[in-house]
Amino acid sequence: MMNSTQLKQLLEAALFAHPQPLSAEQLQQLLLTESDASLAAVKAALTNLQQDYSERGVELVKVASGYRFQTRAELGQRLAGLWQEKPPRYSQALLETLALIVYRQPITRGEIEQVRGVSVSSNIIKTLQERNWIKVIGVKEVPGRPQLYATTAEFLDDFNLNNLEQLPDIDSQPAADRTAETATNERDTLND
Amino acid sequence: MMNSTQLKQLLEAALFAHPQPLSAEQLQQLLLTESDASLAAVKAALTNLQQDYSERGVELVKVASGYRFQTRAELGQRLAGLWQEKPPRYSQALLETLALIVYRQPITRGEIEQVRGVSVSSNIIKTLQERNWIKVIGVKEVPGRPQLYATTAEFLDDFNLNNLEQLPDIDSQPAADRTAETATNERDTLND
Amino acid sequence: MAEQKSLALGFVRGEPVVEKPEDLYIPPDALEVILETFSGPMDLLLYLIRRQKLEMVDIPVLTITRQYVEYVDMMKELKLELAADYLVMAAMLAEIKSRLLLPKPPQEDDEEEDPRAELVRRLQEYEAIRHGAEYIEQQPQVGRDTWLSEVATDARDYVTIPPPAVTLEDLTLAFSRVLKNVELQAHHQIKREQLSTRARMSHVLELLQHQTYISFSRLFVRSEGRAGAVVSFLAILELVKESMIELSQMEPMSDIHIRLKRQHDEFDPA
Repeated sequence: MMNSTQLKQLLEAALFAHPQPLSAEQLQQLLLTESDASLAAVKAALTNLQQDYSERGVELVKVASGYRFQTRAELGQRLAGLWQEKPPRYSQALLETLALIVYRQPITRGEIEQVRGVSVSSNIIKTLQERNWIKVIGVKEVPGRPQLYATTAEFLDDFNLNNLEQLPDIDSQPAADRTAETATNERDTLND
Repeated sequence: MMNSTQLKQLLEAALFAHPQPLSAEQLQQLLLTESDASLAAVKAALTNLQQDYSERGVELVKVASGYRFQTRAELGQRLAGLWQEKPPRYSQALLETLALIVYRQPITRGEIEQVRGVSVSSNIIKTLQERNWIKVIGVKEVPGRPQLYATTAEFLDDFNLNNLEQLPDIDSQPAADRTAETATNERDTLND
Repeated sequence: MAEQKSLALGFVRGEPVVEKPEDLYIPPDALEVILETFSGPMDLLLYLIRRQKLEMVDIPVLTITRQYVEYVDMMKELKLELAADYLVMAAMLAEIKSRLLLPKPPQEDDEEEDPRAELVRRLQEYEAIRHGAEYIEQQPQVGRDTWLSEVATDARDYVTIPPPAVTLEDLTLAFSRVLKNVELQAHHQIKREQLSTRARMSHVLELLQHQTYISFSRLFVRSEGRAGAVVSFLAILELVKESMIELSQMEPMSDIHIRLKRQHDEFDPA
């Protein structure tokens, strides 16, 4: 049996060194034997580590595919000085396309175009696929059998999300019955 | 002027995120203005950080080109589990070659090639010899004096066998009269 | 809108409607930049509505259509690439407008949908997605706001790749495959000895690696019984036949010696 300090040190080192997030289960399987520490002990150590780093320059966060250490978002602007390259800025068209895939998945290209009122450039889809944010998860059984797009775990990871539900809701619209009332007004106006 | 906690957080984040070591001077130039903190303050903060991490899974060390975080040396062996790969699989050609050596030993490379209908790559023989599963136990007194391969004791150990007789007997040659035919072929070969 | 200095052409829901928004009086090249910032016709339409602080459901289609067409005309003049998509929207707006202007036929069916309803739905959906895009944009992003730790480690030095595992089953399957293959090409034969004979052949050859001669009788071990003797005998015959060993006997009935066959034999050939 490992003592809790040893366990914490091992998990800490693993999470700092590993390039991808690691789940509690992966950490247990890859680093420990049954006799070293239970999964519950691993989870407790992770919570403990999160507290240790709550006031530091890096924090231990849980994203879709597991735990990872990352620099605090508040430091982002200052830290940007470390890199020659500026982070990419995405066009409104790309962000709207991504938003449609995020909020309305699974969705076809035609459906995206329908909402945006404009054709989707292949570059946008290519960029999103290259970033590994979206993937084809099947085809829609309608004429032409268009591909259906959905988001990936990497999208969640890259946007610091555990799951899609963490994004704010966009569907809390005012009641639909206002349309009828307005229609009357409009007709009045036209008669002016 | 940055307070010392802010400064420490910024340096900590930079050193964790930057793939190469950073010197105190680089940190000062890349991240800070003159009014934020002096070089002396940066150096003091780095010393302070080294103390913070003296008992953790990662440590802040000074190497030739600057400071960097690295996993504690004692943990290296355990952490290797993170990069452990699944063993590769052997090719069909290798397995068939091994099977022929097992079931038809002592056998020459030419005989293996004759049965399999393709040449046996030197790599396969080398791999099998490196695993210590086969060895040369003599040469066949035919033109070219080819080496004769047989299995080793280590082969038996690795396959949990006491002796070769424990291997399942696979012989699909049913008709006895085929032996006569074989004998003829064999004699032809010998007369070469 | 109250501080609009342009001439109000009319009033919609108590608000002045101006002929052209102020920002239309800007140099063409700057205008081009502005027009290009619209991500599509829905974006432009939403902008026109929002700029007048109108509720989505209160769209004054006449005004909006006119303004929209003005923008599209400018885009055409500037030969902006997206014009085609904007024209589709212009046509849709024109259609809604004409349906609104038609006198409403008397009918019992009050359920008939407002011609604007579909447009309103589309605008609402588009606006929702705009919000979604904003939320996504605001999320802390790896590589923009946060960076992942890249701590040096010597752990990789300790990684050893285990050699591939082979099971007995892999082996027997491979051998069956070979046999099947051989049967398909009938002219190749593999000999029919039992594995025990082949193993004994290896054993004999191995013994001869360490000593020049072995005595024939040494290969027959009492504890192996009759079966063992048969195996040894078959192995020796096979080795002789495959010219791997040769037998010699000094005089009749004396012990037979086994040695590796040599190419240039100083003995009498058997």
